[in-house]
Amino acid sequence: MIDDLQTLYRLMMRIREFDSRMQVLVNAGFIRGGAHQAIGQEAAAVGVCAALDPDDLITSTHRGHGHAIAKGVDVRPMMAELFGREGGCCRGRGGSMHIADFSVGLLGANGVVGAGIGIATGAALAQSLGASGRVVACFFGEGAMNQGALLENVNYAALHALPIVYVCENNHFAMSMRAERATALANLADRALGLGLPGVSVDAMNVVAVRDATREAVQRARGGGGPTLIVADCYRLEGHHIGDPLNYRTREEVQHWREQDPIARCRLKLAAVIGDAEIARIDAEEKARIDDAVAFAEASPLPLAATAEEGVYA
Amino acid sequence: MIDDLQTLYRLMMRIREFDSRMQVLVNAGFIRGGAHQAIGQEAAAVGVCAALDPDDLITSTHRGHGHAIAKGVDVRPMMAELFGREGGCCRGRGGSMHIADFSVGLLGANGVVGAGIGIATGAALAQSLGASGRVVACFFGEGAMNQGALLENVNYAALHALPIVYVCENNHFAMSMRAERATALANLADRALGLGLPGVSVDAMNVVAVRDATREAVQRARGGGGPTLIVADCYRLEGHHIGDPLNYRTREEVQHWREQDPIARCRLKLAAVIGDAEIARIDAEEKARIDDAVAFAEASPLPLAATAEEGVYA
Amino acid sequence: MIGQTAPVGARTATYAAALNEALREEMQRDPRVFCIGEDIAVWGGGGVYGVTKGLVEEFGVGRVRDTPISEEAIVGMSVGAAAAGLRPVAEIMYSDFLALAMDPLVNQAAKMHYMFGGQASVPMVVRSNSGAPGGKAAQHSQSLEAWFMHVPGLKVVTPATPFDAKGLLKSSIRDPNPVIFLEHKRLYQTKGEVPEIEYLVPLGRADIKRIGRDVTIVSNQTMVLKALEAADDLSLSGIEAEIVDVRTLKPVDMETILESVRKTSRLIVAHEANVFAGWGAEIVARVAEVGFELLDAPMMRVGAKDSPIPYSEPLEMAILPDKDALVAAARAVVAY
Amino acid sequence: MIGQTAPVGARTATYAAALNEALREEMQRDPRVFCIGEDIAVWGGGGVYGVTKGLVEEFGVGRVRDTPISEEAIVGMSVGAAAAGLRPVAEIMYSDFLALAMDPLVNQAAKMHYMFGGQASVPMVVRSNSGAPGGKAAQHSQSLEAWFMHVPGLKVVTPATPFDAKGLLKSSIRDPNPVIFLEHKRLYQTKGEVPEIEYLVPLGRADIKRIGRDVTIVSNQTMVLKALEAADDLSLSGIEAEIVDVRTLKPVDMETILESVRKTSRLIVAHEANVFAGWGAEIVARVAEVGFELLDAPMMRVGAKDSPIPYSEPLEMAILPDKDALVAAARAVVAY
Ligand SMILES: Cc1ncc(C[n+]2csc(CCOP(=O)(O)OP(=O)(O)O)c2C)c(N)n1
Ligand SMILES: Cc1ncc(C[n+]2csc(CCOP(=O)(O)OP(=O)(O)O)c2C)c(N)n1
Ligand SMILES: [Mg+2]
Ligand SMILES: [Mg+2]
Repeated sequence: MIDDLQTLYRLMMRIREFDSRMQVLVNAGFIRGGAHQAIGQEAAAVGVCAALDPDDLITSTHRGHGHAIAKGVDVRPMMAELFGREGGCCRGRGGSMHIADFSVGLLGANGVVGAGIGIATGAALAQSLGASGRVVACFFGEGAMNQGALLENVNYAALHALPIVYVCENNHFAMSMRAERATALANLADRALGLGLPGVSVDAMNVVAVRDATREAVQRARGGGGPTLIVADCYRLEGHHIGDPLNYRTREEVQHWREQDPIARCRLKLAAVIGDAEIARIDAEEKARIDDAVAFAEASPLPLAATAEEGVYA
Repeated sequence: MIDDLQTLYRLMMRIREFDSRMQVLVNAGFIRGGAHQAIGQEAAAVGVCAALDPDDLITSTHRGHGHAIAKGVDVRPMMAELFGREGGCCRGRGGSMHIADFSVGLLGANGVVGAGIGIATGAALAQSLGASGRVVACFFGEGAMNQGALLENVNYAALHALPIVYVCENNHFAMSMRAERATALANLADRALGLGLPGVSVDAMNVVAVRDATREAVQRARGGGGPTLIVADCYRLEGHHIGDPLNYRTREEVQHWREQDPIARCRLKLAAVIGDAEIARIDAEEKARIDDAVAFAEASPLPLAATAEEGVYA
Repeated sequence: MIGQTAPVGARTATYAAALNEALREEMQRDPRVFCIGEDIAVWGGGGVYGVTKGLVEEFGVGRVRDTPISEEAIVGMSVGAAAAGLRPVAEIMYSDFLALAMDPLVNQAAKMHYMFGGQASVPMVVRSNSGAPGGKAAQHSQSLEAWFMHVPGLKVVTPATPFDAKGLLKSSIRDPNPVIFLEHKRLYQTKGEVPEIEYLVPLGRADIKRIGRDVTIVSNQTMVLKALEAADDLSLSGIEAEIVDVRTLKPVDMETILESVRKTSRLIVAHEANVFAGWGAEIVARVAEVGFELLDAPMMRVGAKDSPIPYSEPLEMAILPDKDALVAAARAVVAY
Repeated sequence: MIGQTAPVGARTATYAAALNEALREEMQRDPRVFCIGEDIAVWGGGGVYGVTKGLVEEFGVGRVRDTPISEEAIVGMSVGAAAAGLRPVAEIMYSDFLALAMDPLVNQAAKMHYMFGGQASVPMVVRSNSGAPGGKAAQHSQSLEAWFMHVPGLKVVTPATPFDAKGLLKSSIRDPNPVIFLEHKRLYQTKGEVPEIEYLVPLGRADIKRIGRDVTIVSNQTMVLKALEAADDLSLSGIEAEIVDVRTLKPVDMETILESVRKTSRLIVAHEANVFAGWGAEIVARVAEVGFELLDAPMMRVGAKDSPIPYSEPLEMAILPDKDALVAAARAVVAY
């Protein structure tokens, strides 16, 4: 559980730096296969993970670098993974959509929209069966709200009061599909009403609000009170992926949301406490951390072709 | 649309006779593969179909003989289908779980729980695209409420205001699973709240109540007002299938529900109008109709083995 | 190996009871093992085919979990529970309904170990059953094992006898990988020797169920039994068929198959699934590639015709493969 | 047939544009045809790979329907709409996600015509794409066509060229049965001749893309292009490969394949999917059964290794089949 604003800010900055640098690296051809940025959604990732204990678990999505960093994954093996190197957290086998680090409780990103929901619910079932006291946070985009897996798993979790928090990051788009074009609900959190669990909305451009809402849900989950659906209202400030034609929204709309930038908002509050110079120091440190991660990635060897067929089975 | 109580009664009686006779025929080895009876659920099938126009469409389930009869399928080819004969409505290829009769708008029963939901929703989309003015009624058991297909399709129907009525027959069990063990909802109709459509419950031991509730939903659907979820509260008076060990409920519980028998309740009301003798005549006619259907089935030839590979493709 | 059959006088049990014993023993042995599926606890005292009978009484509702009708979640949650350290044994009531759970099985369970660079393993079993029980028509009668064979990361097991059913299920539960374990509806009530002492049958090993010199018949599940009957018939006219029960389809034991073909120079592959793109194709193709010179006659496949399974009995019988088809095929290749 | 290629000087178009033309022409021709899928209308002006470009402008949002992320419903609704008389063309963005829609495809669409005794037909197309575009890893790179081949009632189409893509898609839309139409991510931007005049390519006919006498290479999609490159290489050392593009996998045109093998006496089957239980097994098995005497060498299959598709480039390249593997296989069978 993270209480100090400075750490929250630092983690958000790390995500921003990581995903910004990635864009350069994708465009320069160092990273293949494309990638999804979490820019504008840092407060959701950091706020949720700030409410978790270190040995709590999460599942993540195709847009998962923020979740990974917030949960404590080291950016060096993350960047090496994007470079497809042996030093990557998945030894270069997974890439951007499959970042996993079981050592810090990240059970994996996922390239299939909604597929993390079953995995997270099963992990929560395991905690409940083993009475581990751990909680699972399951991230997914609002696009995944319309996958059948949501109903099946959330229904089960509600029925058995599993220790899980479902976090829907409503960044307002699933590729080109605006959230309002995807359901008939005025309020996405109402999806919970049909599944028998509480549903809450939170301003996810505000990291503290996210953390506080999650903390309540985590407490309920850990105490045997069952799951909660949190709809974290945020905005995807960049394209769906690097290279998105972005023909489906106006510059004005984006500008409106940029004014809510969760990092800028946090910086404002934090500056009042620690001053601008200290903030600039944090910014520089996080920038340097990403420089270092890129250097680490570049220095890491590519996997040997001869090992390609290894590791299909445990 | 059927308004007179006598026809409603007659159709319910036909279903009861059909499924009762079937039990004898299954036990005697005339019908293979087992079968599911709709005894206790006749008012749901008849009440819903009574609110439809003849060229409206329905999809049905593994427990589908009631829906078929209520929609107007002739019991002769139905019985011949159960006998696996060439004169069956599916020429013996489908059997009890796959009764279909497109000529009266029955787009098919289904052996996969929940699979009719997608088919019905697609059929409703076709009506909407073609502006046919037709409505689709989609039957499923309360067990199907926990299939992902429900969320995906109902969400889509609500979003596009498709002309469809979702009819969940809550007969209180999915095999051995009591409805209360399958969701955390106190009221199953609340599932609609999370999907953006109205959800209503109706006493489905009362055929007139079902018809009236459906009529309202059909009017809304036909008028472009979109789908409704109707939860039709009834009871499966017999086993899940013929041969069910029935170890999961008490005789007292069944007895309690028997006292609500939808046919007995309707008979009581009808007797006040047409008298007992007239009712006895209807009963005898429907019994005779099933005798005739069995005779028809027995006289119908078995399909020729040489034709087994025909008709895989249109 | 023939030697794996229990000694004369050993105890017999049904295939369903043998599976039930495997579950019970593994649940006793390893507290991480739990069962999850529809109607496995309350219904009839333990599952539609009795495989989970008595387990909820012994292990409680926590470890023998009746679920709502949510196949994708049953398998999806099993993946998550396995990744989190448990050993789920999921049941899908009919294998036709695996069509509802392909994503967690194929895109998640099968890939996690490799895709995450070895840090995760997914030790789970999905039990279901193949085959036509008779009169259950197109949606309750399919044999889909070929699909799973084509998925790297999965193991595929299809036992024919009570002995193998028990030993293979125990091995599957102990395996650190996702295993699709396909039983067969027509086998549950068959009986065979099942020793009282504990044993395992390793995955990836075929078993010669009958020794012969004239033709090799590779088969699984019900077709092993039909092949044994066919072999009796053929023996009367002097043709000795060797019956290889493939048992595990992935990994498949090509060595045992090739060794048999080396002896007989003739191969028939038989399964209940439709022939076209069925698992028999892989066996025939492999032998054509690496055993081309061993053959004295074209290989033949025996299986269902390419049709949905019809309801009506004469049609169903015409679509499904039977002993006579095996006898005819064996005669044809021997006469070649 | 070679003759189906357009005359010299004809117009060229990309595979994506050819598909787009097919959709547009069929939508103009038949008001019952409509498109449904994720991001097919608004995104980038028409689909992730541009196949539905401009269609929503021409036909409106009623007939070019962007859906929520609900693959099971996309296919399920298509089944219902087809049964009710329309002609849906569903798009699943990546074929890996067909795993989410197997029930409506396999248990419903494929079976309805037969199971209902012929009274229903399900004229629908499910478009998706196979293959590894490079660096998209295990869940966006699979080639799953073998699954669908094993399902009676489905047709399976896998075009390699713009010409075939257009002609086959038009035929698929007009077909009264459910068709799985698998495009390939690496082909969308390839160019080829696409005549301006209307034409159809019939389902169920293979096409000889190059004539040769020494070895037959049966392949589909990208492997056709690689086989053509391999043939150029081989030709330099005097080996003339005949390249058969199978085009439709179900029904499969065994006649054309057997005719070619009759001439060359040598067969290689190549696909991007993993070899084990892939569609090549069926072709090899069929030739082994009915063309045993035609062969002068063992058949060989070329395809992916049995692994999830890795992200990192050297690994991905090691798993996927390439031209060199084809050349080596051809040399081996010719030298046999
Ligand atoms: C099952 C599935 N369908 C489609 C896709 C293609 N796809 C990738 S991301 C995406 C949009 C997801 O939207 P959302 O869940 O809101 O997450 P976001 O991208 O906004 O973070 C789509 C359609 C996919 N990866 N998986
Ligand atoms: C997808 C699927 N899962 C499981 C089954 C097995 N099964 C057949 S009927 C049934 C119970 C269905 O319950 P409900 O939907 O309430 O319908 P009811 O039988 O009560 O009419 C089950 C589990 C099935 N046919 N399809
Ligand atoms: Mg989104
Ligand atoms: Mg029920």
